[in-house]
Amino acid sequence: MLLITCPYCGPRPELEFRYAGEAHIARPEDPSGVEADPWGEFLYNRTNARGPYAERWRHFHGCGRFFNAIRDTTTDFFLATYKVGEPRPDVPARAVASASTGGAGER
Amino acid sequence: MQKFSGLSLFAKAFSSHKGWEPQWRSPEPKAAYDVVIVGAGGHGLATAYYLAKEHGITNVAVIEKGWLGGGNTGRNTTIIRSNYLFEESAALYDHAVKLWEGLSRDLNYNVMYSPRGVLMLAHNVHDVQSFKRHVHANRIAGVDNEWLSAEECKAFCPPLNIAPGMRYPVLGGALQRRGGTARHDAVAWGYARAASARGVDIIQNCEVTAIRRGPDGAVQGVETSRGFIGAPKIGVVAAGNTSVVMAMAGVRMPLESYPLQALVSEPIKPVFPCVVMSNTIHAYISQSDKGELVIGAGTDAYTSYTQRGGLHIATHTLDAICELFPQFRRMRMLRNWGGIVDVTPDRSPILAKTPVAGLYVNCGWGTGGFKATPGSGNVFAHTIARDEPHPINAPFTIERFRDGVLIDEAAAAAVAH
Amino acid sequence: MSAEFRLPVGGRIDRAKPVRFTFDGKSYEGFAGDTLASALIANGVHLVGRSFKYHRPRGILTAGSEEPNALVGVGRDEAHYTPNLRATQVEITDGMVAESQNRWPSLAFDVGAVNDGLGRFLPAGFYYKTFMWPAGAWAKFYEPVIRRAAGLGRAPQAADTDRYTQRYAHCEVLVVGAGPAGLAAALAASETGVRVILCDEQAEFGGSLLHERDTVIDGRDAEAWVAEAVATLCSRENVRLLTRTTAFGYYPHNLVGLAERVTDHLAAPGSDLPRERLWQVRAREVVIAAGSIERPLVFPENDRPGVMMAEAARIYANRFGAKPGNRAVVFTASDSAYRAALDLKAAGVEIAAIADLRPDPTGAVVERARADGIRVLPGTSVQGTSGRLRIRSASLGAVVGGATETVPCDLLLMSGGFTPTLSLFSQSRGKMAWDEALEAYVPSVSVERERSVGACRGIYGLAEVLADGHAAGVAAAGKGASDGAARRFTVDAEELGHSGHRGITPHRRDASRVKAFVDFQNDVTAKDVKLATQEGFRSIEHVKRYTTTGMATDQGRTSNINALAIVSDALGKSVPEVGLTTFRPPYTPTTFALFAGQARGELFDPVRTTPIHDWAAEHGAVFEDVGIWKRARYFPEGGEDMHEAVARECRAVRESVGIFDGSTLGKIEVVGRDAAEFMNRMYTNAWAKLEPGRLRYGVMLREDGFVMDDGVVGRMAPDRFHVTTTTGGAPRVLNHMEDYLQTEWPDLEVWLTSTTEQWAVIAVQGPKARQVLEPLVEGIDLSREAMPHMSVRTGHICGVPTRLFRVSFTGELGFEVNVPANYGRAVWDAIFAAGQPHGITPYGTETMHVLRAEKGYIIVGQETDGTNTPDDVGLGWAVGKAKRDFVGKRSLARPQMQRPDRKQMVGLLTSDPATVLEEGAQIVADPNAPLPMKALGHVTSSYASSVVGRSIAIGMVAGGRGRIGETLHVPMPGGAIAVDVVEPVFFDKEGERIHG
Amino acid sequence: MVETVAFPPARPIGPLDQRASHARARPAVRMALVPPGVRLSFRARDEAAIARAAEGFGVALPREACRFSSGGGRAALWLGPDEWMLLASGDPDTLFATLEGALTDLPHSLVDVSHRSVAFTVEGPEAAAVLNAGCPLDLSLQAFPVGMCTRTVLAKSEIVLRRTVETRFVVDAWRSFAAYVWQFLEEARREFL
Ligand SMILES: Cc1cc2nc3c(=O)[nH]c(=O)nc-3n(C[C@H](O)[C@H](O)[C@H](O)COP(=O)(O)OP(=O)(O)OC[C@H]3O[C@@H](n4cnc5c(N)ncnc54)[C@H](O)[C@@H]3O)c2cc1C
Ligand SMILES: NC(=O)c1ccc[n+]([C@@H]2O[C@H](COP(=O)([O-])OP(=O)(O)OC[C@H]3O[C@@H](n4cnc5c(N)ncnc54)[C@H](O)[C@@H]3O)[C@@H](O)[C@H]2O)c1
Ligand SMILES: Cc1cc2nc3c(=O)[nH]c(=O)nc-3n(C[C@H](O)[C@H](O)[C@H](O)COP(=O)(O)O)c2cc1C
Ligand SMILES: [Zn+2]
Repeated sequence: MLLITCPYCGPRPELEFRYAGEAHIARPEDPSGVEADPWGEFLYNRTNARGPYAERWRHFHGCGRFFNAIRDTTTDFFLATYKVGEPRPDVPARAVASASTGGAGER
Repeated sequence: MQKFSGLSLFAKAFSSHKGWEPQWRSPEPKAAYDVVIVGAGGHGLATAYYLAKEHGITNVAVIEKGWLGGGNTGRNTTIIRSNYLFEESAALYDHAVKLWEGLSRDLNYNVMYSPRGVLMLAHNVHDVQSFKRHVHANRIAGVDNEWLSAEECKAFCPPLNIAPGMRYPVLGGALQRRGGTARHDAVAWGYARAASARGVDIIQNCEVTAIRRGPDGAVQGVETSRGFIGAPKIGVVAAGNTSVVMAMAGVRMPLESYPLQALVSEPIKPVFPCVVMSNTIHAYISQSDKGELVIGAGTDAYTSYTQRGGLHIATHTLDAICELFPQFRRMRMLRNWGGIVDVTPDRSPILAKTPVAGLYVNCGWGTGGFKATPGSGNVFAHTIARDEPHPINAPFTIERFRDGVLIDEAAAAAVAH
Repeated sequence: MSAEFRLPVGGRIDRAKPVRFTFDGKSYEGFAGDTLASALIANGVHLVGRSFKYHRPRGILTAGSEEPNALVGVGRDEAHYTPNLRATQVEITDGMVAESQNRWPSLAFDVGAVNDGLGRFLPAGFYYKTFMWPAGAWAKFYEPVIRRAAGLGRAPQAADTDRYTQRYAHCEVLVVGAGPAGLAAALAASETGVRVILCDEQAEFGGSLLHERDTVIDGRDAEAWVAEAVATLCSRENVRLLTRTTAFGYYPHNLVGLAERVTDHLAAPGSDLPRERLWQVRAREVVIAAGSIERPLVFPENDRPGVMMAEAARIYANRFGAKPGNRAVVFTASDSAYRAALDLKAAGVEIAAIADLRPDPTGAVVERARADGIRVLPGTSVQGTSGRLRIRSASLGAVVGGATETVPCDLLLMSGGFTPTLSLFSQSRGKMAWDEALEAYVPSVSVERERSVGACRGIYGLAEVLADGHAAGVAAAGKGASDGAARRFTVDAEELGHSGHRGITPHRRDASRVKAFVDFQNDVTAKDVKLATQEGFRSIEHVKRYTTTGMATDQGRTSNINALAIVSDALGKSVPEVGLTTFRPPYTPTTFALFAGQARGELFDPVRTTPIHDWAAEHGAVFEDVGIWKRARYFPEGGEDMHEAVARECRAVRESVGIFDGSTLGKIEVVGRDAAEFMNRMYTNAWAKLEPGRLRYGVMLREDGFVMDDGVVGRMAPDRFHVTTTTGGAPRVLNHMEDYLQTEWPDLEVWLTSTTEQWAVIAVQGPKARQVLEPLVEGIDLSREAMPHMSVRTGHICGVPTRLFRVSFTGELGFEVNVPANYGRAVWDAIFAAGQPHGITPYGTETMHVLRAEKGYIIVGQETDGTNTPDDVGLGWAVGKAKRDFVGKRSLARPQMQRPDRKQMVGLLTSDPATVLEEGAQIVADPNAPLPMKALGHVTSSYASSVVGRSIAIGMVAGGRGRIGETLHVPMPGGAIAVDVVEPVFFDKEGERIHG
Repeated sequence: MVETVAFPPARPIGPLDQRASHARARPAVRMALVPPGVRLSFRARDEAAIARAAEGFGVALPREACRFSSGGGRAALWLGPDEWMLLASGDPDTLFATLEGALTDLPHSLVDVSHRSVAFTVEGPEAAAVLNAGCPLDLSLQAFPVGMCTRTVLAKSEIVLRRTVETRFVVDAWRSFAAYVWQFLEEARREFL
């Protein structure tokens, strides 16, 4: 059960959240004008990255807000969480865990 | 290939088993092959085996970043069945079941295919309707699947709790008698041995890091942690890692990779005669020949490559198991692990050519591809060898998503009212 | 009558509290504080179990949770029976019933032991090589035999009745393990005032200090030091102490699962206490102080009862006052076994010899042994042992050359050195490294906020262990790290080196003929491991799976390093090159029911009920589960079956009036200036022109164009919609709406509020509906003119506010009365009373289904299965084609979505009106075609309609609308049924009644 | 014209009425129903609307996440960055009308959800421990001080949890989940006397 920092409520247990897939896939302004291939791409294709990944969560059993996160899918540590509409933050490529979730590092 | 049999076992016993040879070769990679398969899971190895056996293509390398069979093949709950709803799926999975039936003898390796019956429980009226639809669809597709009343379920699986007062009462079940289990590791090893004997090179500890494409866009080979390996045809069979490997060729995939957990209990004497699945409350259980109860849990909510997941997922599965089988409440979990499954939007696999010439992909089996291993390898080998799909896998294209021709087994089971 | 092998004094048992228990039917006496293992040893019992594969007699190897051999079944009855418990961890209680496992007919005479003789035919992986012929024989013949032979204990046969609970907890520092390292860490961390949780799997805190005889810490003997430390911790409010609590799993983001055994050690626990409690601890920092375990030596016949770890023997003598034998041979590669020998000698065990693998053992403790007159044989190894049910002798021989000597003994103590316990550290995904000096894997790079201390990171000297624990406690607490860090402990204890041995010990026997066990529980021998490498299994993961080494219930705690060494030897690779297998939870086997906790029976999942549920129950309703809701399905009267009841309920609605609880319908209040615009984008329909006071049926698609949900929507005000959804779809629909609203159109001024639970919904349907309701309603004119079909009014009913919908899912004149939920029951009662003169009839979901099917209305999830467009199910009219955009519009435009041969909804009539098709049955053109047949579609809904006077059905059929008038076939096991394809409306085709 | 028949005024029935009256006494953790009251869900992002609502309601709307303010028998709970739950006693329609009147022309949403959920107190020295049987939050006074409120989960249900004094929490559960939530806590407090 991950510990996820809601940009509104702070760190909360994963049980309160719903995952909502890859972030920054904007719905086209005028879908009807979109060709078949890019429309298929929009609907279904996902980066599914191994490493830092921009994704969406919703604090479902909390403030109810959707928000974005960058999580390293090879460690499950979050590098950042940020509100919808905010730009994707620059984060170091490798995760060593957010303040709340540890990462003691080399000793 | 050294023959395996009771007799050879007996004979070798007298020479203290000194005579056993390696089950597969561990060669150095050659500079080039006719076909490179990325991923030595069951599907990749089976593909290589059938390329050699049925299409005479033996100059094949199977390239594996870890140890063969160490992906999902080595960590699944081994449920085999073919009673899928849509005729496209039923045909694909039943092709596999037919191959399972003769697989041990074909490979000369006992994969312990055990058609002990798979019972899928219905817990509400919607389940009943949905399963009956399966039963009817399967019957005319020539796939065995029968409806059992709750009492018949209990007779088939005596530990099952069918008390009417349960939170999720058992209203009946769909039984596929030809369904069952097989020994997961033996499947990988048996294919590896048989493929190796036919000339296929299995290269372990060798990670594919890039796919090289020529000026015409067609593939030329793969970069690996052990150097470049040329090939005009590349089959990607990398299960949870498909998106990552396909991205090396510039192809974005309709896939997401999720952790899927499983667990075993301590071994006990045989008490559980079949396989029981309950999709409604997320419980999948059988008993292995060694005696552990083998239990499948759900996927975690988020994409991940960590091969593990949250405690709450296993917890949720075990509360369902305890509810269905209250006499197992004091049994104990021995080990809990995870795999990474790649899931398509319609929960059906992709077994197809790709927009890149010479590149083929076999993926998207999600939580249920072990059962398809022989059939998948068989038709995928056909697809690679002939550069066109076998009729059985023809519907399982990448383009079906763009076009909206989904084979949506998951939505078909969804509940609404 | 005191047990024969009980020492007269000493140990931490309570001699004032004798405890009687039985093992395999024989009664024994022990003391409070004994484990089953220590009590059996005190009674001279060493034969405790049979091994997995060869059924070899096995005894007690260790004194801890790593025990591979002494597994027993315990339980006074079937509901309390637990198989595979380690005798070393079971605390005896009065009346405890324990039994051995995996033997028949008895432990001393076991038929299965023939396998031992057949061993040469059963090498690792033998089953992969045989049993393949004839076809089908595996499953029918061989497999059942193999299965019966495998397994250890047996499953309980009755449902466990004990309770289990769970607790989430948070702390700044969690310390796992309460040996000297853990105690020091907990003391240091808690001193700063932060919240500390300390757990240990044993019954008492103290770890290895509980069996030290001569050790002195800060001037106190070890036991006194422990007592004082525990007392100090107890006195601190910020500390939670958990004994009998195993940290079984380390999960992401510092969540650690603890299994607390609350009552198993009590003879008569009250029913209010749980048997076990699951703690899910989220710790800011974790200190792992899990200690180390002694490694067995791999030599021929190293598995007989009476062969024991040296440290374990010391524990039995010192901590439990139980003498493990009379005459011992000690086989060692480390100093610590000398200390064990000395302690046992002091306890009255004759030490026949110490065979030391090292050519030249030196050091204080070795000298002390020599001085004590113990015969020390350097450069010597055990060549084999004898004895059937207990060791009788060991043959000792020099490692190089020389004669062998048979030494009679009833105890063989072994020590191959220590292995740090890395399980939790590794589960945390920390990286381990091979420490060449220590010859052990130790923690290297942490990933979580965690630190290992003491023996589990290879620090063995007690003074350093204590200092290490203390420093880690301070650092983990995160306060005053610099000043408090370097506390020194004065310790007076024996100095021991850390030498040891891994892998097969040298011997002069024919290696192919002896069984030298690596994994005791799974009966994996050195030969098996070597055979695996010979057969090409080079990865340690392959070796594990091929031989099953490390896969038993002890997860290879005593065997992994030895197996690794044998592989490294066989392949000529270094140990770190070979690597370790993956550690996984749980640390020790953990009860299923613990994970379930309170989620059992009625608490397994919430049961959602409506405000009218109790009325329905009182009136004999048969309920069905819809998602987690309970809905009344029908209301049988006087012995009716479902069909009779439904037929009666249907007639009542068509002829007079019926009443139905629709409260489970999802409801969403969509409010704000942009509400209509938002509705336009979310639904296929056009909303702008819908007047306040009017209703419209809405269809919602997923972005891929397939029908997701439907429902009636009322416009309450220009900026306020009352949206209804399907029962099962409510949460999904709201989430879908929120998703678009928050992430795609955050500029829209509209908000969504779930009102599903705010409103009770009472549907009153039938020609008399108006007459029933009119007298109860205030402020609303129900007349046909004032309130036409598909309108909504607010007012009062029975004195409470209502949103009254004129709407019908039955095709009859109908109303849906929405009232605040707490009034639902009272209003229902009033309507029911008011309807009595008209014969008002309650009806359930089954009747509702029939009524709507008669009218050809779809049910999302029944007619649809996630692959249907609105047009497929006859809802093309609801799609606002002129709208620029709505969710799913672009996808509907794809060519495949327009194909004429898509499955379309049609009506189906059997030629025999009495034949009711089965839902889910398939539809084909040619019933005589060979299998596999091409299905054209399937039956989605099918009923005997009392009103239409015949069976009716709805199906989804390829190109169905073009087939109206054709005859198709429904193949059934008993023969095909011919069906006519018709329009999917069976009753009141003109739709007049609805306007009544 | 139809005659309106006389009937007794409809009596409200809460989902926990029965259970609450049968609850066993356990002083370490007591559970008791909160009398039914008004709940209005107020949504707005517009500062003027927020201010006007506070004025009309008579209690400030907290701007700090997961906090509630109260006074005069009323409370305003922050549940989301544009979401407050307004609690009061009396007639929901009157309060609704007052607030709507105050908010005319300002962008907002106000919805009466008085009957959507049911509230009860969990009180006593072991209250936090009992809640932690199913609630994964840190309920220490530092992490969950008096004055805090939030939506969260309790086992398999969602709840709104609020701490009114050190040893008293108010659990607000969806109507149809209330029996489950109550029963779960009943079971959890069994071991406390
Ligand atoms: C817990 C769990 C339970 C399951 N239960 C069932 C079940 O009961 N029944 C069922 O039918 N299915 C089940 N499945 C699904 C099933 O395991 C998989 O669908 C199936 O095993 C996939 O086989 P594969 O050969 O395609 O993949 P894998 O066995 O995963 O093989 C893919 C291989 O590709 C390798 N690879 C990846 N990237 C690279 C690279 N860059 N270079 C080289 N090699 C690479 C990987 O290391 C891996 O060995 C389960 C899965 C899991 C995780
Ligand atoms: N060669 C040597 O001289 C040598 C070798 C090893 C150990 N030692 C001695 O052993 C002691 C080591 O002290 P220590 O504190 O590191 O270890 P310890 O063995 O004294 O204590 C470890 C404790 O952790 C508990 N534990 C382990 N895993 C657990 C889990 N998952 N959940 C709950 N409890 C768990 C055990 O029950 C035990 O009580 C020192 O006294 C040291 O001198 C000496
Ligand atoms: C069907 C099946 C049965 C298993 N039985 C056991 C078992 O008896 N003992 C054991 O330790 N592990 C068992 N495992 C789990 C493996 O040890 C291992 O966890 C799994 O293959 C995943 O690999 P990993 O944990 O090394 O990542 C089993 C796995 C499967 C798929
Ligand atoms: Zn939040």
